[in-house]
Amino acid sequence: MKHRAGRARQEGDAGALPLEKLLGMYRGMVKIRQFEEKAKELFQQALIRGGVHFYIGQEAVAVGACAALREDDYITSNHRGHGHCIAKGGRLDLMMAELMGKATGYCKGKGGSMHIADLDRGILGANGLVGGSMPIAAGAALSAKLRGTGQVTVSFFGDGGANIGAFHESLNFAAIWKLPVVYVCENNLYAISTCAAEATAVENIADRAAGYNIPGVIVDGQDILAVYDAVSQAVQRARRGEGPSLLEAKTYRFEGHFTGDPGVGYRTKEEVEAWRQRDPIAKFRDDLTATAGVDEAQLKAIWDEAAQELEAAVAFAKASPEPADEELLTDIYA
Amino acid sequence: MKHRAGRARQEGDAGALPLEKLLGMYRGMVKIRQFEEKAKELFQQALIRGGVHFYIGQEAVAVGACAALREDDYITSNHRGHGHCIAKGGRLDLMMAELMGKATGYCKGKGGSMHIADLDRGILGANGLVGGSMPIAAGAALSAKLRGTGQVTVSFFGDGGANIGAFHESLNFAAIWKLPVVYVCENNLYAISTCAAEATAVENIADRAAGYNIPGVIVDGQDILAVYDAVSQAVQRARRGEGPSLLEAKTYRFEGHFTGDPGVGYRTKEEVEAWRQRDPIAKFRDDLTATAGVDEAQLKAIWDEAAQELEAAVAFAKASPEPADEELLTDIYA
Amino acid sequence: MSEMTYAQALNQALREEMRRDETVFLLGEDIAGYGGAFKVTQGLLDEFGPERVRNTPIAEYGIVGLAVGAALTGCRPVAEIMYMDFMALAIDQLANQAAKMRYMFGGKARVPMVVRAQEGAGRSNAAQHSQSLEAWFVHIPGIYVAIPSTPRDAKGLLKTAIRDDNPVMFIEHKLLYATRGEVPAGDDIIPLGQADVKRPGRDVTVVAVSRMVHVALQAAEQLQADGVEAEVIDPRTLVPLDVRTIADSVRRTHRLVIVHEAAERGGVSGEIAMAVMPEVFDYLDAPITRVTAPNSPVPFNARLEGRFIPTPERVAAAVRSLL
Amino acid sequence: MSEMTYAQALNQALREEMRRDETVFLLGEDIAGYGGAFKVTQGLLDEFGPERVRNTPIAEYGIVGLAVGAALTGCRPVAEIMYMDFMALAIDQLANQAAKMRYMFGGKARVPMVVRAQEGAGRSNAAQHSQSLEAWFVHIPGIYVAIPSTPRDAKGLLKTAIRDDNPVMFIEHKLLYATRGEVPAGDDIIPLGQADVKRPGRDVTVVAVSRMVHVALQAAEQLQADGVEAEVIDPRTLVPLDVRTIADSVRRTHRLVIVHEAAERGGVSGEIAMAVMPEVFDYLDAPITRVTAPNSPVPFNARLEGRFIPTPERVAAAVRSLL
Ligand SMILES: Cc1ncc(C[n+]2csc(CCOP(=O)(O)OP(=O)(O)O)c2C)c(N)n1
Ligand SMILES: Cc1ncc(C[n+]2csc(CCOP(=O)(O)OP(=O)(O)O)c2C)c(N)n1
Ligand SMILES: [Mg+2]
Ligand SMILES: [Mg+2]
Repeated sequence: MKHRAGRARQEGDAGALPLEKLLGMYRGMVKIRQFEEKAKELFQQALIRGGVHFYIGQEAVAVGACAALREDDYITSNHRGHGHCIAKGGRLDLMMAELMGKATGYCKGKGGSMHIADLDRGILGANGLVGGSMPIAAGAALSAKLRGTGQVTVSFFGDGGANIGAFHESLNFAAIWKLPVVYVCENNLYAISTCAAEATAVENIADRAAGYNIPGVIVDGQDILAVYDAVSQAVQRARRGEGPSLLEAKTYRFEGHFTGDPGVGYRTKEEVEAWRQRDPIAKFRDDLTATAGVDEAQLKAIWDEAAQELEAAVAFAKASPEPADEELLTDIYA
Repeated sequence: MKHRAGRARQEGDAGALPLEKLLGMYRGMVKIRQFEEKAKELFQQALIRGGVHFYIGQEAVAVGACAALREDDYITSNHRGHGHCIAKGGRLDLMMAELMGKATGYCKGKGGSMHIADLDRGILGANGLVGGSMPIAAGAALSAKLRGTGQVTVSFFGDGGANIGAFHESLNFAAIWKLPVVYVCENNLYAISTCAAEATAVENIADRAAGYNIPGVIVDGQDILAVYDAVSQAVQRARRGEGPSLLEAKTYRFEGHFTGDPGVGYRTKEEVEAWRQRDPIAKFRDDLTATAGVDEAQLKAIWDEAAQELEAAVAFAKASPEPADEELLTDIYA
Repeated sequence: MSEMTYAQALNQALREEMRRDETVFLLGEDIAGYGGAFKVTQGLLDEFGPERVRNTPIAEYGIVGLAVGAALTGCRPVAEIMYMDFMALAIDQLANQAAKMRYMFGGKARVPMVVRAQEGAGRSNAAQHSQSLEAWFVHIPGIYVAIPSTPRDAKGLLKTAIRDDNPVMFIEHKLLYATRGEVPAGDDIIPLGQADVKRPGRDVTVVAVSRMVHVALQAAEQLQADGVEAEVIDPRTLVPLDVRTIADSVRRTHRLVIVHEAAERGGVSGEIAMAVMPEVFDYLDAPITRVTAPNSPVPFNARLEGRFIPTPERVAAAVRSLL
Repeated sequence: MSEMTYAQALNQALREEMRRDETVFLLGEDIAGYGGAFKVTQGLLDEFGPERVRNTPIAEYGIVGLAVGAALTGCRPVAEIMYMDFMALAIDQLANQAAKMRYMFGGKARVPMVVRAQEGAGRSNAAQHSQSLEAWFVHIPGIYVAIPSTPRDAKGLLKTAIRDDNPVMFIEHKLLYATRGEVPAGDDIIPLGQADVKRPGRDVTVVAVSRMVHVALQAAEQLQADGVEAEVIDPRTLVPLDVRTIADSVRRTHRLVIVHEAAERGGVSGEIAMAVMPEVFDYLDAPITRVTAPNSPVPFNARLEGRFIPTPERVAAAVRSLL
């Protein structure tokens, strides 16, 4: 049941989606990129502490996938969660305040980058345990099924996460119970310094779908429309009650693994440079201008609006207070 | 790389193996059958306590697989371990004494049925945790590789064990490091009361080999020569340094899951009866007489010898003392 | 009031809560038609159907993980893990996910789930099927730990656990399932954090956990013959721990013996002792003393296993040594 | 003698033991070219090659499980688990397999393996990357638990752990890696079960674990200004625990404070207290007291995290309250 997803539509088909939707997707990617660049800066200024895993270079995956979802659908995420959160509608101000450990942040400053969640928007949380969110996604899907809500869950994980036991148990559960969940592997070729080819016995993660008798689809993770198409199909399938899918988006992180890793040594400069040439935002911009009749001014306006929103978010975060001392001991039990 | 192993040789080919080897294999199956029937009896007499998982009906798998091994090769086993142990050369007297909790048993009576091991014979232990022995098998294979001994490890597990995370991690490890290990799934269609089809997203466990880019082979688990052939090929491959294989033997347990389970309710009488008609010992007996020129008298002699050995083993076990009280606190640390 | 077994009491609790709240559902290995390895879920499939009584693959990590996801999104899952020993495979989902989500998410999550598992030795199940591991769970902030010793407590606490909005590790004991006791009809709820004085006494306080409550009660009988009156307290939940009931008792008796079946080193006796220490130190006439299993795996041989498990005689002897 | 960091001392221990015994090999995530997340294995790939310094997939269960299989068959694996928190994924292989094999197999197995992991808060790594979980391992009969606080102890204990024929859980602390100290040249072996009096004193015994040794030493400085002489004892291994050194001290000082960074409830303070209780009860002038983290997950915010971790001030205050 595996297939490699081509672009489902023809060249020039960016226009096949409503313009508003397309621009919304562009906006999503831009917001992520700007957010991450700003977070990098704030980390260097020591205004953000701990480790931060940047999503730069992978924006097409989160935004393409979440564009295929309803507002009440769920996502689960991993340690590299900012992109997923923003793509699903997470608020920049609450995120930024959280990264800075402020009382106004998504988690009152108690979670930080790796634990941002927005349950009202179906964002079930970033996660510090590789694979940890995979059965949680299946559980959310089971819950939607039991409650009869029609909600679908998308579970983001990395190539590294494809080798942990949780992957296997989760996909098997999802498949036997035909759960409405889409597992989206962001294969960015590395798990920290470890090359996917060194750690993974199979060339394509999607090939593992055969072990669960579910569709396994490979998609170009730098091409947001390809991601959108593939995830849309999987989501529709899930929503029809036909069960889960495994999607693999081939992508790349432009930065190091996290703030403490320069991202070289285990990767050649040439490789990094070649992938930077495949910037998903630049590609989508070209698509939009070439085939959807969008002009540069519109795109510039989106960029500027996003920059303003981000600036306000940073100002909000900076101006926000730290959590009160008592917060150490609240929120442990409901 | 998956294929369904046919009988590799032609009809009448039982004769292709040395007669001594064939009779040794027959002896192995008979010993297991007799041992298990006796253990059942002793359990009913309350001379054996705890839960015992009988291997009756699956004898061709353990014996066929172990016949393909060198004496210094390793096996790992699961909760249903008696057959594996006997097939790899485990001693009936020490096993029986262990089942009875005697000081002379394999584990001084401290392990019982589910923890019998004979490290000198490469028997790395039965195991009470489903999936628990799968990474241990990979570790033993890694050790053999590092020490350069050429030893191969066979890891027995059930259809139920194919759905736990350990399966996935172990096969991936074995494949990326080309470890000399053969994973033998005994698919007896049930995990306690749970039908493999209900719990497993894929029809054949062997299909999962594709996820690790290793051979996946299905074999008739009631046909000892088919098992022997398939395991031999996988062992040779492993010994040549070409890495692991996943074998699936389609088989059936004739008894309940363990001493506390009548084995009906979740299985129809007809199904059990149909499989009992496919008794692996009867089949091999027919093969031997029909094609290897063995006569009934020879087979009867083997049966009788085995019965004598077993009788002696039971007598030894019965006559043996229980462990001394101090044994509670020995063997905790080396 | 009617008499029933501990297993039946648990079964009733599940049945009543499933009737009461349709978001409650069960998952675990062989819990449907087979009724569970210890028959606690027997008959529930018939009443509630396969959507709410779900047989799972053998995948403990997944079982608990799915429960977390379902709990986070509006259901109240009750997961059965067949043997406590197997929680070693799933403790990550309980400790790193379920227990921490509310805190990590700044108070926005509710994770109302129960994980049931049975522990304990005494059935010749050997080292991998006989452990008592409650201490691991006591050390995880963000979950509750219930550990009932009687049918009544089992039913009342399980109902409470299911209704609670937090993850609850619910610990049963394999040798208790067949024990019988009176259980009040209807909604007899037992709150978390309320110890039960199973036997009053003035000379020594014996705090006992799970099946050891019955061992302690037998010891108290033996001691009575010598004119020693032991007060036996069953904490019933280890988190929250009812420090007050224990401390009040010790201030009267001046002696504390703690009994559990888990291995001594790192067992909950240490926590119970330190929890009451600040309140009772000035009243103690003898060292706080523990009667536990030794620091060994659980042996298969029945006689050795009998020596592994604390006995009424050992408890009585410990008490006498303090008088 | 030369000065080096804790990380360098561990690196030396690994290097020396790998030179000494070719059955020693390493496995873990990113330990090869990358040198490990905390750079403990840096340079070892160059000397020993990819067969003995093995990068693994992200599969903690498998990592420890492979180590068990290799240890059982003639190797001495040293597995690195990147964060202690992830041991929740692998504890089954350690507790149910490695720890019990020798016993279950009637004394015939040897399982000489080391699992290294680092724990602790203080780097804003939040709830899933900051726990101190040593108490879980203390409760597993059949393994040893080492938890060094200085470069010298780290090196000497790691060498001992590798040579030992039993599974050893070797616990490092993320904030200690960069700390410096004198380390004797050559084979400076530190035995398991031998506590170290890091500072002698006559007024109170402070037993501190891992990084808390340094916090306790700072507290002792503060107390000295008030004329209070605290004796600071580092057990160095929690299993075996050097009860004698601690008890001897308490019999002199009549007071015991235990300091650890793990959550209070179920932490090792309880075990340490109960282990010495029978020997020191009659000498105690004050309740055994603990200074620990609260019963909460570890918060991300640095100020809250600072309040989570025990401070010298809190230790000193606890001591003063007993005088
Ligand atoms: C269970 C677990 N093991 C190890 C880690 C440490 N770790 C954090 S991210 C990471 C690499 C993850 O790689 P991948 O899944 O490919 O995601 P990517 O970072 O490439 O986005 C590792 C090993 C962890 N967080 N959880
Ligand atoms: C990790 C774990 N989970 C659950 C069990 C309980 N259990 C023992 S055997 C068994 C069924 C195993 O089925 P399978 O692997 O097919 O082997 P079979 O019994 O059919 O030989 C189960 C669920 C266990 N021992 N270990
Ligand atoms: Mg990756
Ligand atoms: Mg089976």
